[in-house]
Formats: sequence, C-alpha cells, structure tokens
Amino acid sequence: AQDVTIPIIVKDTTSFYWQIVLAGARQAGKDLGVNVPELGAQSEADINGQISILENAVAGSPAAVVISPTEFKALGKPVDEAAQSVPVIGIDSSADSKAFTSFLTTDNVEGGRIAADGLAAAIKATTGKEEGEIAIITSLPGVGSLDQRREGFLDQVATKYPGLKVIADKYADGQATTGLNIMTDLITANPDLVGVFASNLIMAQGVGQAIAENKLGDKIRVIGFDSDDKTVGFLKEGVLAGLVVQDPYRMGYDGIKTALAVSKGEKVEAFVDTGANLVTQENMADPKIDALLNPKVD
Amino acid sequence: MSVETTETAPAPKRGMNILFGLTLLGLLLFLWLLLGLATNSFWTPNNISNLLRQGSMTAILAVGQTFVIITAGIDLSVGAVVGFTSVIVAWLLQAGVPLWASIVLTLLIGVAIGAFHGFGIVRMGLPPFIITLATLTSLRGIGLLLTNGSTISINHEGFTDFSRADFLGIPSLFWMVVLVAIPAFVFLHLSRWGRYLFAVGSNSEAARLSGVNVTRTLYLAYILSSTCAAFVGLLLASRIGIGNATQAEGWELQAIASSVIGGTSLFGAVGSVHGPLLGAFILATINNGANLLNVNSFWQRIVTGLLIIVIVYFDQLRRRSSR
Amino acid sequence: MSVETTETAPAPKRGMNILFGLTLLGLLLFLWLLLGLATNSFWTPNNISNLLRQGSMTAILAVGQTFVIITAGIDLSVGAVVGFTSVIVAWLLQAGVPLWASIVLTLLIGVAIGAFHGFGIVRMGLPPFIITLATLTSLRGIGLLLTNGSTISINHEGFTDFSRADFLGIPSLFWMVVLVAIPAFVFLHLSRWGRYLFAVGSNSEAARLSGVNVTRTLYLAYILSSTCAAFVGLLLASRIGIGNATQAEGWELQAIASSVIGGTSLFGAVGSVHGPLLGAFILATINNGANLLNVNSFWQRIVTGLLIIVIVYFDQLRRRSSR
Amino acid sequence: MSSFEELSHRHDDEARMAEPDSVPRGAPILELRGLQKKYGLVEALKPADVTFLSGEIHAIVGENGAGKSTLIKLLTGVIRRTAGEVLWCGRPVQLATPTEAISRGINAVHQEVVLCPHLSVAANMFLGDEMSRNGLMRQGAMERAAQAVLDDLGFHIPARISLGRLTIGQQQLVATARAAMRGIRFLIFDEPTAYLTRQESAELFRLIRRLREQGVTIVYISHRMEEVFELADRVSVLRDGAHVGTRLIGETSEAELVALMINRSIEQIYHKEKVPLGDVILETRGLSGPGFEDVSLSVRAGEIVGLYGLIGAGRSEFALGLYGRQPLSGGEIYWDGSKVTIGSERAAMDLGIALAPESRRDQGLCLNLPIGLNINLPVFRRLSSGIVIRRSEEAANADRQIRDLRIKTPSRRVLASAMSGGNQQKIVIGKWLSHGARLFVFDEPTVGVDVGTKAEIYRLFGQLLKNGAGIILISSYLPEVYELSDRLHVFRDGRLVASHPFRGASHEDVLTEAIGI
Ligand SMILES: Nc1ncnc2c1ncn2[C@@H]1O[C@H](COP(=O)(O)OP(=O)(O)OP(=O)(O)O)[C@@H](O)[C@H]1O
Ligand SMILES: Nc1ncnc2c1ncn2[C@@H]1O[C@H](COP(=O)(O)OP(=O)(O)OP(=O)(O)O)[C@@H](O)[C@H]1O
Ligand SMILES: [Mg+2]
Ligand SMILES: [Mg+2]
Repeated sequence: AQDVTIPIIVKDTTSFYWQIVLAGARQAGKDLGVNVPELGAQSEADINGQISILENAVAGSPAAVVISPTEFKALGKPVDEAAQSVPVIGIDSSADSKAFTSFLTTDNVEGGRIAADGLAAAIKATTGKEEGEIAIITSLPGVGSLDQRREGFLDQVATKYPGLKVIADKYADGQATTGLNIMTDLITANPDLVGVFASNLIMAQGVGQAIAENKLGDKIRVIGFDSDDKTVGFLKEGVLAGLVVQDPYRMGYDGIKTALAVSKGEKVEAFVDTGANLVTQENMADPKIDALLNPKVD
Repeated sequence: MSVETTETAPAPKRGMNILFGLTLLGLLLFLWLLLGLATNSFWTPNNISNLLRQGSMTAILAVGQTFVIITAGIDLSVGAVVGFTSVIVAWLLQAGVPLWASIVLTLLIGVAIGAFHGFGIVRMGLPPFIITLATLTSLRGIGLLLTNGSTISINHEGFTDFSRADFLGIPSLFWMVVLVAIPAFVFLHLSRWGRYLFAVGSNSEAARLSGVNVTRTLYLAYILSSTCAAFVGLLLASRIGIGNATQAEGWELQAIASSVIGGTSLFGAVGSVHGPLLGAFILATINNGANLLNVNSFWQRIVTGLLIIVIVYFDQLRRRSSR
Repeated sequence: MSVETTETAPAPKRGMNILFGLTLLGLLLFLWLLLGLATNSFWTPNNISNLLRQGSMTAILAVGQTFVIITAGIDLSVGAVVGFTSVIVAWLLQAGVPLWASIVLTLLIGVAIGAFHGFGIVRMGLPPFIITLATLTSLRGIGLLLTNGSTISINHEGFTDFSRADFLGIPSLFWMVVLVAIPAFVFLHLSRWGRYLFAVGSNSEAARLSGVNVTRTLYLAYILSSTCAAFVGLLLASRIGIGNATQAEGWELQAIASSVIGGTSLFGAVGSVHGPLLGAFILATINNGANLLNVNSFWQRIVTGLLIIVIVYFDQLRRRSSR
Repeated sequence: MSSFEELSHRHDDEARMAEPDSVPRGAPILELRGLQKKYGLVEALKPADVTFLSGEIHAIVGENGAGKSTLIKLLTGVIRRTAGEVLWCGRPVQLATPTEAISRGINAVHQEVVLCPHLSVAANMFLGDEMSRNGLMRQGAMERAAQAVLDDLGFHIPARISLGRLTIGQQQLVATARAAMRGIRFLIFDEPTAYLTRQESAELFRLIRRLREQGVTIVYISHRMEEVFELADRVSVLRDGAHVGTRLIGETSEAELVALMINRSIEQIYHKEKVPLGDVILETRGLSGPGFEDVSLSVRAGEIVGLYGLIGAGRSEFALGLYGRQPLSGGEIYWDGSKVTIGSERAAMDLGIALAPESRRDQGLCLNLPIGLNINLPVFRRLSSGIVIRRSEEAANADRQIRDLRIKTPSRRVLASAMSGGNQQKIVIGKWLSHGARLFVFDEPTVGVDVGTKAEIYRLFGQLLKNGAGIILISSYLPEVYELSDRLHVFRDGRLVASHPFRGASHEDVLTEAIGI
C-alpha cells in the first residue's frame, strides 16, 4: 500500500539521540503513509560507511532521501551526486553541498555557545561570580558535530566570559567509563575546578557518575548535551547543572514530512532551525521542555 | 603455528616467573614514585582509590584472558561481553528481578558464551580468533537490539552504590580483583587443571596422549574468560549506573595488552596470574598519570603504544638471555 | 607448539584451492541471485557500481593482510594506517605538494610502517599481534596530534573526483582492486617469493636452513600489508574528501575476516589472492543487501557474525573431508 | 624395591582396580582381529591379525610407510580404527582414547617426541596423572619422584628444568621413562633408539629386559635388524600395510625378514664406493661456536668424514655453525684453500655446502606444505626465470626426487605431514640432492629409514662422491659411521677428541673415546 519510500539516514544508529530522530521519522511515516527505511552508520566517525549507505539508498530510487551528514566536507560530493537523481533533505547537520532541497538543522556551534552560557550561569549561581577553572570533555575526536560544539563553547567562553579559564580540553574514546576516569582524575588534579562541559550523552553519563560518586554536585557544575533517563535523573538530583537539548524527534518527523512535500512538488521552506534549549532544574517542568525530555520513542 | 620450535616462547627457568613479577612490580612502583614527584595529587588517598578503581576492570578481564592465551588461544569477545552483560543486568533489574538472581543469571550468560566459544573451537574446529570475532560482532548487535540503541538506567541503589563503596579504606572494585585473583592463582598455579592449561598450550597432542581431557580444558579456559567478562559487565553496570551495549569497546585489546605486558606469551604455555594484574595497573597508571599531568590525550595514545613495545621487548630480552 | 600435526591446517589437495575459490564464487553468485529476486533495485547498474565500490577498500586491505597471515603473523594496524595515511595525503595536498609527490610520499609512509613492523618482529622478537597493536594505538595518536583532533579538507578536485569516476562502466575503485590483485597473484602464486612466504609460515627454521632469507621475507610481508593499507588510505581520502585520523576504525578486523572467509588459515601457510577478494565482496554484499532490504542495522551485525562462523565452518569441513 | 618400581606399582594398583583381568605369562594378552585403518582412500593398515603374548618382547619390522606407527597409534587410542576388533585379556575393548589405553596399562613411546616443551621434566612425566592432595598438586613430591625414577634408570637428566631445554635425544629418554612408569602391562617403543647413542641404547635395552622380567609385554619397532635379534622373542613383519607373517626369533634370519619386508633381496647394506680422494674442499682450523670448541678437520673430494659422539657432543652445533646458522666465536674456514667467512645459510649454499639437518620436524620440513614445495625449496632460484617460476621444471624436479628416493606418495602435492616418518626423512634428503653441492653435511640421515632405503641412500652417497663431492656424515649409529667413513672423528663435550682412518680402531675403542673413560 505504501508505495512512497523515503529513507532516512542518520549518523549513528547505536546512539539514543539518533534513535529519537528515527522514532520521529517512523511516526511521520505512519501518519503520512510513507515507507521509511531507517538507515545509518554505527559510529559517528564512520564517514565511509555513511557514504555507502547513501549510495545504496539512492540506488533504490526512493521519492526523496533524508540525511544527517556525518561530516561537512566529506558528504558534500556524495550529496551532490545523490541530488542528481532524488531530492535530498538535510537534517541536524549540514554538508558542503548546495543541492539540499530543504534543511532542518540545529546549529551545533550555537549549542556549544548555549552550553557556555548555561555553565557560566550555573557557576555564578554557586560561587557568585563568573570565574574559575573549567574543563571540556569531548567523547571522540574527529566527529563533526562534537567539533562544532567544542568550537562554539570555547569561542563563547573566550569572548564572553574572560573570568572562566579552560584548564583541560580532553578527548575520550567514546566510552562512559573513560569519561568517568578522566573526570575523577580532573577532580584530583584540579581542586579548584568549578565547571565542566560534557559535550554528548555518553560523556554526560560518565562525568555525571564521577560527580555523583564524589558528591561534588554543588561544587563542580556540569553541563551535558542531549538527554536520556539517566542524565535527566542526574539533573533532578542536582548532579548535572544543565543539559543542552535539541529537538531530535521533530527533526525526524519534519524531515520526512518535508521530504514528502518535496516529492509531491510542493514548495517548502529552504531552511528551518529546530533550535537548541538549555534545560535546568527550574525549567524542566515546562510542558515544552518536558516533551523534549520525554520523546515518544517506541 | 604448529611446526616451529623456534617461534615458541622459550620456556622460562624455575623462579623466572617470580623474578619477572618482581621486575614488573618494580616498574609499577617506579612509575608511582615518578608521578609522586611530578604531581602533588598522585599520592592522595583519593587518587590512589581512583587508580585502583580504574585498573580493576581491565585487571579482571586480563586474568580471564590469560587463561585463554595460555592455551595458545585468544578471546576477542570480552569487550563485547562486558557491554552485553551490562545490558542484561540492567534489563533484569529494570524488570524487577531480584538482585541476586540478576547477578547469577548474568554470570550464567557469561558461562554460556564461553561454552559457545569452546564449542566453536573444539567441535566446529574454528580458530579462536574467528569464533570470538564473530561473537564480538553478533553480541553487540543483540545488545543494541535489546535496548534499541539506547541505554537502560539502573535504579537499584544498592547495586549502583556498590562500586563507589570502600571496605577497609580500599575501594570495593579492588576487592573484586582480589576476589578473582586468589582463586585464579590457586587454579592456575597450584591445581592440576591449571597445569593442563599450560600443557594444552604447549602441545595439545602431547596433552591428549597423556590422558588430559583437552576438550574440557579448552571449554574451561573460554568459560572462565567469558565469566570474568560477565563479572566485569556487572561491575561496569554498577559503576556507570546504566546498561549500554556499546560500552567497553576495545577493552579486549586492553586486556590482551595487559596480559602480554604481564609476561604472557601469545604463543601459549607461558603466563601467570600476577602478571596480567600488574600489566593492567601499569596501563591504568599511565592513563591516570597522563590525566593528572594534563598530557594531551593524543600523546597518551602514542605513549601507551610505545610503552607496550618497550615492556614486551625487555621481557623478550630477559627471557632470551636467561636461556 | 612444536609437535602437533593435528592442529596444522590440513593443506588443500590439487585443485582444492581452485575448487574452494569456486565454492566461494558460487556463494557470492547465490547471494546476488537471491538479492536480485528479493529486491528490485539490486541488479541495477547503479547498485552494482555501489557494491563494487563498497567492497574495494576492504578487498585491497584483505589481500595485504593475507600475505602477513600466510607467514603465520597478523597485522592489526591496517585500519590505523588507513586513517593515518588519509591524514598524511590531505596534509601534503593542503601544503601544496603536487599530487604525484603526495601519493608517492604517502605510499612510502606505508612502506616505512611495514618496515618498522618487520623490525619489531625480526630484530626485537616481538609477537606480530603486539607490535601491530602498539602501532595501531600510536598511529591514531600521531594522526590526531597532526590534525589536532579535527579533519583536513582536501581541495584537489582531480583527487577527490577520482573515487567517483568510472572507466569502461566500472568504478575506478574497483579498477584499483584489479591493479593490486594481478601483481599480487603473480607474486604469491607464480613467483618464488610467494613460495617463500608459505615456507616461512609453515616452518621458518626449515625455510631458513633451505636458504630462504626469512628476515627479508617477513619484512616483505609486513611492508606489502602496510603499503596496501596506505594505498587504501589514499582511496579513502579521495572518497571522503578529507583526512581524518579516526577513520577506518575496525577495518583490520574486517580485512582479517575477509581473508579467513576466503580460506586463509590463521595458523599460516594456507591462503590465496582470490580468496580474500571474494571474502571482501561477500561481506560487502551482505551489507549492501541488508540496506536494500531495510534490515535493521543491528540485525546486520548479528547476521555478519553468524555468517562468518558458518562460512569458516564449512571451509574447515571441506578441508577435513578432503584429507 | 627401586623408586621406579614403586611408582609403577602405584599405577599397577590403580590399573588392577580398573581392570581385574590378568593373564598368565605366555598367554595372549592382546589380540588383533582384522584391525584396519584407512585415511580417506589410503589403506594405512590392511585388516591384520596379530597376537601379543603376555611378557614377551615382540618386534615389528617393515619398510617406511608399512603401517607400523599406524598400528601403534591404534593400540594407544591416538586414532580410531576403521574396522576390526581388539581383544584385551580375551575381551573386546574399544581403545578409543589415550585415557582408556593408559587406564588399562598400555602406553607407548612414539616415534616423534610428543611432550610439552614448556613444562618441566617432572611435570611432563606426571602429566595427566598428577599427585595431588586436597585438589592441590604436590609439586615437590612429584619432582623428587621424577628425579628418583630418572636416576634409577640411569638417565642423567634434572627433573626440574623445562623439557624444551633438553636435546631431542634427552627428550626421548624422558618420554621413555614416562611410558615405563605408566605402561605397566603393555609398553610399545616406536624406534626408540633413533636419536640415542649406543651407550644410551644399551641403557634402554637393560630397561626393556627389566620390564619384561616384571611381566610387561613389550612391542618394539625398529629398522635396526641387530637390535631386533638382540632383544626380541618374536617378530612380526608388515608390508604395505599388510601383516605378512610372525616368526620366533630363533627360527628366522635377517635375510628372511628383509625378504619378507621388501619382497626383494639386498646384497649389502653398507655399500661403500671406493672413490679416489681428490683435493681438500673444506678445512676448518680451530673452529669454535656455541656448543663446540676448537674443531679442526678437513674434507676432500670423494671422501666421507664421519662424526661420532654421544648426545649433546656438539656435532650438530658444529654443522650449524659451519653452515652459517649460528655465529662462530673463533677459528677459520678454508674453502678450496682460500679463507672464507660464512655469514648466512645462503652464503653457505652459494659456496656449495648443503645441510640435511637433524630434526626433520623442526628444521627439515614444512610439514603442512606439499612434498613438491619442500623438495624444491632450496632451488627455486634455479627454477625461476625472472619473476616467475617455470612450473613444468618445478614439477619435474620434485617428481624425479620422489622417484629416485622411492618416496611412497601418490603425488608431489600431498602434504609432507601425511607421510610416514621414514618417508619424511627421504624428503629432507631429496631436497638437498636436488640442490646439489660440493660438500654435503648429513646430520643423522638414516634416522627412521628402512633397510632398503638405507642401502639406497648409501648408494647415493657413492654417487655424490663420484661426482667429486665430499660428505660430512654425522651419526649416532656407530655401525653406519664406522663402515662408511674414510675418516672418523670422535666428538666429546664439544671437542674433537680422536680421529681414525677407515676401520682404524675397533667399535669398542671409538665408544670409549666418545664416553671418555
Ligand atoms: N594422517 C595421515 N593421513 C594420510 N595418510 C597417512 C596419515 N598418516 C599416515 N599415513 C599413511 O599411512 C601409511 C602408513 O604410515 P605409518 O606412519 O604407519 O608408517 P610406518 O610403518 O610407521 O613407517 P616409518 O618406518 O617410515 O615410520 C603411510 O603410507 C602414510 O603415508
Ligand atoms: N643455543 C645454544 N647455546 C648454547 N649451548 C647450546 C645451544 N644449543 C645447544 N647447546 C648445547 O650444545 C651441546 C651440543 O649439542 P648438539 O645438539 O650439537 O649435540 P650433538 O652431538 O649433535 O648431539 P645429538 O646426538 O643430540 O645430535 C649440547 O650440550 C647442547 O645443550
Ligand atoms: Mg613410523
Ligand atoms: Mg645432533
């Protein structure tokens, strides 16, 4: 019955964030009567894998393709090439291509800035001033969106918060345990540490655990990125000071919706920003934020 | 690797093992001394606790791995087993299964995986590298399927508090190492089954002709390795408070490296229990020290690689000269 | 492991190699037929092109890896070398070095890495597993240090267009496989150096006493493997248009799996050039088919693991029965 | 009671508990009825009926590949039979696993040493049967017991060191001691003297006779006829996998056995070509290296120079040093009168030296590669034009050696590992015959080789000599070196202690010099 096929290609199917994107897309498929193959590489670092998946998806002659390019430059030409046979809709991140018919992104650089603002505010709330030593922990090197968050964060700190000093700029290996170990060692080595930005879900889990273990939630403020039960729990307990949350569900849903419209020849918005929000204990009860924190994943 | 005597690790002299253990211990203490001089924070009780915690899981994996390597095999699946069993225990606890039952069931899954490896190697004649590589691939898939790519939070306070607890001032995680190491030592060095592991690794045909049940010995080695991994899965779940199938990626290589740094020969028939323990804590010290010294994490990788070469090289030298 | 005949891979009878090649080819064609029936899109020229492109890089790595495995060694570093050399070529091109020189220099880096492995194994007496594991760790670190953890864009149009180009309707990447496979075949199966690889893998002492320069043979094997990896690094850089040190993670395991599926024995002295090629394209077909059939990517992992077991098992069976 | 008997007694009790049967001395203890073994299409053992009597020494002889080792492996549970029946004390038994055989008191010293090189001598002797108390091994007790047994048997081997540190010969002795400890009712020796010197052989014979006195049934396989006549009560002959007869030793002769074995007669085993001696090819002056010291000798064209000595006397080490395998620490080598340095095996080969090494498993053969590849390995350079190998010549060369040496194989593509011990030895020799050289070093060339082929190999020596080559013959088998050498050197403790011209001293003198009393 569903003869319209619109595949969605995410960066990493093994991550919760992308599962929410897929859930949104799945729901859109159900609502709109579109067949939505859910594709994606198994690591955000696997660029070649995503290119192959894009090639395979295009070979199936779908009505359109929704993709979240894993690396800006690398996916440029493959997207150009794909766009020659099908309309391509970008979500989440951008690629070095002008061939996207429409684009729904959250700006990761902006996300990094929001995190910096959130961290500064949290530090001010504890110590009374926007001053002190802070650190950033990145889950994996060489991942586009994480690089952008780091860049946004560092830039914002440098320009807006001269009192905050980044004393450690660490990379882990994608493992929560490594994040945990790095954090405990940072605590040991830097007794004056007041804030940390853990720039994705897995790092927020590991870092949160280190803070919880050492009961330092009121001394070291941590801003995480993205959310799940665990990190929301940490937020409630005050272990984490805040989470930068995007709207992955909407990205998935609207991505498919836009793609369907494009395939029917309708006119669509060329650029949509789905936004990123800072979630703290104060605003987490907001219905809008609550919806972001509890997406309908089935 | 069947016909070469030249390639087999030269058999160690009596007492050699102990001597090497002491050399390694010396290296570890030297590193600690150095870090104590270079940083103010190294010799704080807090940091020592952290260090012991950080090395514990790799240490247990390395001991299990050593049993397998002594039989001239290898177990590439341990990292995947850790991730998978962390999912299993989280899932069981979430489903309301009592703690003790969850733990027992998770360990049994470890036993089952090990038995499957034994089956593949003994009955199907597959090389250990291949069967454990296949399990590695499949287990991650099954774990991801179970969780649909996300993580399962563990809300059992007692369980998650355990990894943070201390006993007699020593972290409970390190006590778990002791709990594994003592029976492992008795098994490997004092019991006849341990000797059979060495015999099978040295010359399985000779062992078979002597009436050693080679099949059972191999099953045993792989079951022990997987069960250690499942145990580490429990500890990991307790430590990070979640079950997640993609965790512990690459830990198999760390475990193998620890074991080899600890003097285990990948050609089989040479190894001990204390060696891999020291190896694991040497690696943990390197990471801990690098963090304390705020060394760029990329340098950390480079140094780890070089150190593996240097340590194993000196081990070889020492063994060769002692022939 | 000096006295075991039972564990040595039983060697293939006359024509056995060819026969096994045919069985594998049969399996590949069978998969293709099946996918042709199950999907509309499989047998489109576009998809076949995709498939050929997707299998190419693993195929080249697997051929290089096979040389090493035949000598009873292993090269865990190839994935890291791919990532590292992608950084090198991007860096050179960015620095304005002419294309040909960048390519030559990158390949020379591959040669140097292989020579270092040879040195570690022959002169320092390290097990291949360890030295290549150490390089794996260190190379990623060096690559990350060079790029400071980010990526280097390649703006040389001719270079990045190459991987997308076709020649005679066949993707240029696949032509690269042909370019590697033909000399590799001549080398391994028709030249005396190929025979020496087998002899060293079977019994290096016997080979040495027969006048085979074992040292040189081992150097050669590891240099060939690393150079193949550097070549794949070039292809990858061309395909993704960037240099990034974290790319190609885990490709070493894929290459080893392809090689073993293609009938190479991890005990050494058994292997061919066509086997790993077929193995790589079988794995590529599984992934391609799974994508076309919209199989959940987690299932894909599970199936890949199982398939490795099944294929290697039947290979063992066939060899045993043909004794 | 000696410590050795005590230990075997320990087993005896266990065995008696497991197996209440016992038969009177002289009655059948083990009977084979139509016992058969096939490897695929190869019939390694055709249906055989043989009866072993309790307390006898039963020799088995036959050509290489006749099926002797196969028979032994069947009896010790190493391999499973294809058909037939085995009666143990009159009752059918499976003998499906080594454990079952051991539990009945059946054990063997196999042709190839099968022990664990990484374990200590004591651990090897007790492997699978450790002394333990409360689940923990009694390591000290085992070491003392093992040492006592070794001392008792007159083997001078420390029980605590790793087995891998011993020479092959010493390892063989450990295997013997171990088997004697366990095979308390039925003990099989598969060419036990192959790597032993005469003195050690004598020790072994004393042990075998002592075991017979204790009522143990002994099966003794050997290619050395004089040993068979010295030891055995009865002898069975195998030919091409078939049992062709059993004789009482008193009622047969060497000629009859040989005729049964090979179905043709050989006039003379030690065939010595009289070749006029030519110029000196090789001379060493005060050569020293690991394991040998100050060795000066020379070899002329047409001359066989024999090196005799006990295990570990340093002859193999000398050969390996000469061949460039191990660095020399002193002395000079002259080739055709001019001083040379030999830095690698290849350099030695290029000079014109060929070495057929001592251990075919460890040094001689690539076991899991085809016979053809093994034979051609030293000569691929000659068989190649440019990059590629000339495949027809490759095949022709291998086939010629297989034919000339009568290697029993359907094809050059069969793996070396599927060959019997003697046939493997022929491959090692064939490899060097095809290479050709001016100086051949043969280290224990006839270990495990049957009489017919031995004669063949000696004839080949003659051929080489006539072509102007010289030969260094290393052998622990005194009759061989004694009868063949134009000049016989005796090694002891790494030094050359005596030299004799052809038959220049008696066997006894040579032996005394080797032992050094
Ligand atoms: N694993 C095997 N596969 C195939 N054929 C085999 C195998 N083992 C032995 N054979 C064959 O069985 C036959 C008998 O071999 P066996 O080892 O019993 O000979 P043998 O009498 O002991 O000879 P030798 O005196 O040379 O040791 C030989 O032709 C040999 O090639
Ligand atoms: N690498 C080595 N370094 C030092 N000594 C060695 C080495 N290898 C062997 N030896 C010793 O050198 C001596 C000579 O051994 P070799 O094997 O040459 O004796 P052989 O006369 O050939 O006796 P066999 O009858 O065992 O062949 C032995 O005592 C041995 O233990
Ligand atoms: Mg035999
Ligand atoms: Mg010798």
